[in-house]
Amino acid sequence: MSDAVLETRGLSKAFGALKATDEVSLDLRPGEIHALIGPNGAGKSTLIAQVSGALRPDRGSVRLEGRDVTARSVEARARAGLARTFQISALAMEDSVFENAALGALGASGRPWRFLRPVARDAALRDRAMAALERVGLQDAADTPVSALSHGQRRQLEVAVALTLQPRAFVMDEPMAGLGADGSRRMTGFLDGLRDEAPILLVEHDMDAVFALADRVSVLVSGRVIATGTVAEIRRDPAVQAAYLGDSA
Amino acid sequence: MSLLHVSALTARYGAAPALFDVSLDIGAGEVVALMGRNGMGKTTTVKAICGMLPWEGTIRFDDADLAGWPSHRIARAGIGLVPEGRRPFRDLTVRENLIAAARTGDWTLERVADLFPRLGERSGQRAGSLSGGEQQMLAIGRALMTNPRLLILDEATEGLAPLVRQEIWAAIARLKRDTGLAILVIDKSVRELAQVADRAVILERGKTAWQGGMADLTPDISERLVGV
Amino acid sequence: MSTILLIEQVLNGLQFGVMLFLMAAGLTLIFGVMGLINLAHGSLYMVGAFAAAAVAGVTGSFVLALAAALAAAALAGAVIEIAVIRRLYAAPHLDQVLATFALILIFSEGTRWLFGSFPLYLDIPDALSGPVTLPGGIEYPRYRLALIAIGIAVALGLWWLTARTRLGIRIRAGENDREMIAALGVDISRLYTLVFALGAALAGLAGALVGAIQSVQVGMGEPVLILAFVVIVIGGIGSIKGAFVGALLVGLTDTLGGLFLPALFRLFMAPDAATQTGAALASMAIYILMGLVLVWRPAGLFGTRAA
Amino acid sequence: DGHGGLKVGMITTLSGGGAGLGLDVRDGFLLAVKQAGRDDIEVVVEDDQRKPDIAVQLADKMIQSEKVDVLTGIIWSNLAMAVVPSATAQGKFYLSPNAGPSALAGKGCHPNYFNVAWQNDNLHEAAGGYATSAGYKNSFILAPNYPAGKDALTGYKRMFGGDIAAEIYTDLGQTDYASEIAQIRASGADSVFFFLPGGMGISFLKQYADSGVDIPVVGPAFSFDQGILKAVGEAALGVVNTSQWSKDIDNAANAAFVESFQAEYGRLPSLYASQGFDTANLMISAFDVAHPAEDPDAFREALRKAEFDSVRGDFSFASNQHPIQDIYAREVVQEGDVITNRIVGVALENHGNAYVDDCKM
Amino acid sequence: MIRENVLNAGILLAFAAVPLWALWADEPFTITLATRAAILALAAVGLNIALGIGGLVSLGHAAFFGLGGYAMGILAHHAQTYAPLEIGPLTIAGTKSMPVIWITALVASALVAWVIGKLSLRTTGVYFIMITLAFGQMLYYFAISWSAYGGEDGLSIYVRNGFPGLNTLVPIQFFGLTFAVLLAALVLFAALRSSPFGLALNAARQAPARVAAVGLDPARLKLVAFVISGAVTGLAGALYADLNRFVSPTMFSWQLSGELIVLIVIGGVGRLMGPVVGAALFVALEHWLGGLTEYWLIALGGILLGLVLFARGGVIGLLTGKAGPHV
Ligand SMILES: Nc1ncnc2c1ncn2[C@@H]1O[C@H](COP(=O)(O)OP(=O)(O)OP(=O)(O)O)[C@@H](O)[C@H]1O
Ligand SMILES: Nc1ncnc2c1ncn2[C@@H]1O[C@H](COP(=O)(O)OP(=O)(O)OP(=O)(O)O)[C@@H](O)[C@H]1O
Ligand SMILES: [Mg+2]
Ligand SMILES: [Mg+2]
Repeated sequence: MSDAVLETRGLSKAFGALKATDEVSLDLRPGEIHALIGPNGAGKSTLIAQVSGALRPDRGSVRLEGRDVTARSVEARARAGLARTFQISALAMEDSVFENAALGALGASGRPWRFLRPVARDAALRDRAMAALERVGLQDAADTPVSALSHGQRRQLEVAVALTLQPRAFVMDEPMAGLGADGSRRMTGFLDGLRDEAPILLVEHDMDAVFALADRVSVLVSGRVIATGTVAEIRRDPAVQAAYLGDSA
Repeated sequence: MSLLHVSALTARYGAAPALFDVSLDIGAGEVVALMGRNGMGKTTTVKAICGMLPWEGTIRFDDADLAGWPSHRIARAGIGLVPEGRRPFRDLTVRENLIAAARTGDWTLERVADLFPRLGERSGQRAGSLSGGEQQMLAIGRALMTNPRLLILDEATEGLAPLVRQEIWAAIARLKRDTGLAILVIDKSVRELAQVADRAVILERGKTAWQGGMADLTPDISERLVGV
Repeated sequence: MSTILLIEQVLNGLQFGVMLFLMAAGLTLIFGVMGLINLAHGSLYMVGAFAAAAVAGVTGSFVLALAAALAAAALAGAVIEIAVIRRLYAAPHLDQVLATFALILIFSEGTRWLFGSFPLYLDIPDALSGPVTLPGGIEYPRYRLALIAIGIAVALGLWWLTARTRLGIRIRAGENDREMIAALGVDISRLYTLVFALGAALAGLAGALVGAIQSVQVGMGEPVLILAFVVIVIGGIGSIKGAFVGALLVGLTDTLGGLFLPALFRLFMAPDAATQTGAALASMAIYILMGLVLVWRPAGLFGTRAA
Repeated sequence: DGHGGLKVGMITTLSGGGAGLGLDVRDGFLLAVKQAGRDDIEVVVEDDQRKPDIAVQLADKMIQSEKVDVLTGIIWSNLAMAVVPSATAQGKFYLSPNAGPSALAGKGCHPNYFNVAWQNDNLHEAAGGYATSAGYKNSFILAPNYPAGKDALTGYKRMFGGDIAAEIYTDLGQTDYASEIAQIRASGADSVFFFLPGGMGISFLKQYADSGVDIPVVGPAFSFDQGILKAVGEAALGVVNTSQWSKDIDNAANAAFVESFQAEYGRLPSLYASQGFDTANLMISAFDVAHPAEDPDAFREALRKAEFDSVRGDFSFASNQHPIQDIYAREVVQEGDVITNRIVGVALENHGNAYVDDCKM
Repeated sequence: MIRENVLNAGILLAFAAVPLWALWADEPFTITLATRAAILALAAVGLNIALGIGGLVSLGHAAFFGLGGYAMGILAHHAQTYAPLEIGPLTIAGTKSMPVIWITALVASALVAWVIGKLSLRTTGVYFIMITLAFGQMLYYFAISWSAYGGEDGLSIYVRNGFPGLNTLVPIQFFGLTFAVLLAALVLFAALRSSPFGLALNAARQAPARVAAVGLDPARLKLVAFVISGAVTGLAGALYADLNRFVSPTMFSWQLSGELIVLIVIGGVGRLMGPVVGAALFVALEHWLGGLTEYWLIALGGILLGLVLFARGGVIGLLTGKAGPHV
């Protein structure tokens, strides 16, 4: 299992008496989409927060490409190649679509301490940002302020910013949330192609998407992983059906 | 005789128009699905009805013209809203969330707790620390505490686990069956909408593109206007 | 230093703190509920004091003076809210800062225009004047004891109002999501006017109570305003409990700092220099306290969110 | 503009909290000019808002644009320190109707700078002198922690023969004195000297009266001026304060001043009004001799002679151009409904100031 | 509605034209007023870097203004008294040279800004406003009781400091100098805003979590902005002290910090020319209204209120019809 790009070992985090994540060990292998599903409040977002560095675990570790990054900050992990998207879009709302993408490119370049030359004249930044926008189909909206984007477009931009980082691994918290049926379909198609670039740890409640995309699925219930397996295995698992899927299995 | 009548509704955000010509009707006790792709104006329509946005055209509720009414007056007239994005009062406890909205009527803390036992269990917890599904239940419970005659659910199942979704749909079905509450429901899942709704209204770029009985919603209309 | 002096100073610190609380409570309520940084809060304090002085001057009754202070400040608050603040809820914070700054100018100079540049007379009622002897032989002004009692009563009342009544719950709900509470049938404009008037009335009450032992003059509100801000920030913005604890902390720090710091420096400095250095440090003490609290807890002692 | 007329620039505080003093100085000054009937004297008045930087810029304006010959009006020492040195360095005359910081009396004295009110220490020294003569042996003294406060305590100690029980610096602008009063109570002093100008003094006196501490209090006149006594009320009764002026000083000039001021403005004149009035009269007496721009030396010489009817009675200048004058002890008394001051004696006779020797002029 | 660039150029031209007119009309005080406006604008441009781009509402920027002022006051005082400044074993001669004073002011305020920023940036929102106020007040009270340099009375410098090649005592020359510094600061502001750093800082104001998620440290971005901002305001303080030939603790007062914010809001937050318009308007109003009535502050209050209520985005927002960033 040492070829895992991203790996958690025994991650535990408690809020008071509540164990939000409890000894969670997962891994993300090259080229795969690993879906993390589970009931509301199971601890998925809490896990993502620990993986991305926004939350310190009480116990356990996170490894990225074999290196222990548990003690590193969000920024350091991002620089080490971890890109995340947010469950609720976190974008600079007053800025244009291009500027948000350029921010990602700037982060990837690792050189924000340039005070005098305008971004617009920095070809490297511009190309990288535009390339990412083109891939999600937002190139025509580059000059639109984010506040004027529709919900679906904002989700696309979230992904585009992650793309500019050219990361080693993606962590996505509900990228389909709020997308309509055709939006979800398009996003599903897009993520499908993305896995060759870098593996994706995907938190999602949209079972159509999960079943279509995931190479493996882990099920988190009350902070614990109760099952990991292929889509077929998970759909058959009675414990998962009882805890999560109900009759949508 | 419809409970809510909307016609020729237009609305804008600043200078950008979002609704051009929306009309819809909801009769007493009726469940109507409001459908359409992303960004077609469903939420905007709801906001207009609830007085959260300036609008032009006609909106009548129970024969009263809602033009110029502030949103609290509309709510008191009997429209309960479960907003997009849940919007619980994060620093209040579950119980306080419900009390904040309460007005006298059939719906009480106990009855909401019967509908959503989970809320009863968590009554002392800060709403901000609830999970998404719990927050969604709270938002519905909170709207019911206003004892509305029309309940509006905007994406009430977004971000919820399948099992919880089923719970919410079951609750909606129960509301329909037991209380005769009129419901306007917006959701992504056409399949589930079809099970509870009597009629559907479909928006396309800020206009009502289709309305009719749920049974009349043929797959090609649905494919063309909703993408499913 | 004798124990008696120490106890007396602690009482003084408490009393000062309790008065600060009256100011801070209104400020924190208004900030918490409306997200409004109300620089004009000090002006309402001044309005209360001037109203009290004017009415006491005519009627000679302190009770009527207090009633007038409450009424005038509440009225001024309601007028400000309806005429100005209401139009600014959607505006950026800084616009509110500028608007309330403009209100300070208008109120201060308007008061000077009405009442002249000289301080006004407002005195302690006879029933509360003079010292009482407390157990242990401590002589302490009766009026200051009354202030402590009033402050604590108001604190309890406010806590009950916000935590236990439906009005309080709705006020706090409004802090979280104004649009949503309106969409649930609460008349948010009226609620806000009410909260603003309530906060203003508290400031006016403080102004009148304090005016009886201090100088009733134009500009009296500004130093207190800064202290009240210090208090609510230490306590955690929006929290009544925080305002109370913060006020007591600031009151005690200020009073005891002024007492002990010079004494402390006298241990290892020439008396002259010690007095001055000590006094200098004492005047910085509450700001140092605030700095320390915020470095340690960036959202104040009882703050739940970063405002 | 071809001289002849005299142009006076008055920079004083007319808005905000400290406006009362500036208004009185202005009114006293303008009254004297009016009474002199001189329409060749023009007074330009500007509001410094009690901000030193504004005062400096106004002085620039007076000098550069208005081309005034004489400057006056500043109330506060820190503003005077900001304005006076550069004004006199530019050859203008400055006549101070109030602020008299020690720096301008000693090393920083200047031939073109005259103080018509006092050297800042004067009233404090007088308080010390009075306390000694009243037989006090042990004083508790307090003042705000700023230069004028330190000067005040120094001035008191200079003339006070007894011991100092404790010396306390309060915050500038402090409004609550409970802590200080408690310390006074515990100190065992037989007298209290305080210098707390403006609202600070009002607060202190009210709180002191209510505390039940009955150690006698002495202070400079600032906290006992007519306008302030109205706000303090009975709490001030019996307190002895020192002043170079009082409305009951018995001379013709003063009686006429008090009456005409009341007639003109409908209120009793204050100490500050008397100083503004004297300043103007001194200036006019010198202008009768020479125009400051045409013959500055003669004008200066005439100022030094101080040949005008001061409302305080005898008035002359020490060599550093600060007053030599009697300073009275006054007691706060009730006359009918009005609480006011009554002279109870002379605290210091023909008193100059301690900085004469530092002034090399 | 006017294009912002055209408007900006017009504002600068007008700003430079007023003192030239005053020179021609022999109104030297108007030049002094314009100089005052230019220096206040410079201080506000400094604050605008932190506030307008970074969203850091500092109510303690008077700290830097005062530090710059005292850098000038102390150095010139020692030069004037021929008594070198002794700090421990170090002996530093005072100076009357503006460039040296400027560098001292820049370095001193940058260092202090770094310390204040480091501690204050742990907080956000109103807490940040108040903690910066607290630091400002600490310095204010310190300056008041620092009797070595005049305490409350401040320090007077008899002759304005010198700048190579200029006679700074001539009002128009001193104006020219301050105007040049202001222009340089405006260029810096414009460059910062469109630079990669500005992009990241601007995003750190709106969505700090996003900035961190792309690998940039929002706290460090803000700290650097705060330091640059403090340094520029410090430089303005040194110039202001030179304008008045005087420093006093009022330069540290919270009212001054508030005034700097007010200037920016009047002109337009985050706008290149916001501080310039705000300062010019404020100084002009102060001067003009003050001449009309004793109660001119009421009128000023009314005008400010009118601006807030009817001109979203300040004067520039009003003229260009765009509201500008939300802070
Ligand atoms: N800061 C916190 N303090 C207390 N409890 C918390 C906090 N954050 C999360 N929780 C609790 O931890 C549990 C896990 O929350 P989390 O947000 O990780 O769930 P989730 O699996 O992402 O749910 P959803 O699918 O609804 O987003 C929930 O019960 C939640 O109430
Ligand atoms: N606050 C806003 N400011 C400007 N435009 C907005 C705003 N909110 C929505 N819009 C625009 O108005 C249009 C209608 O949006 P609305 O939210 O009503 O759509 P919707 O049908 O509810 O979509 P979804 O399914 O994504 O919730 C969209 O084009 C959107 O971009
Ligand atoms: Mg989640
Ligand atoms: Mg919607």
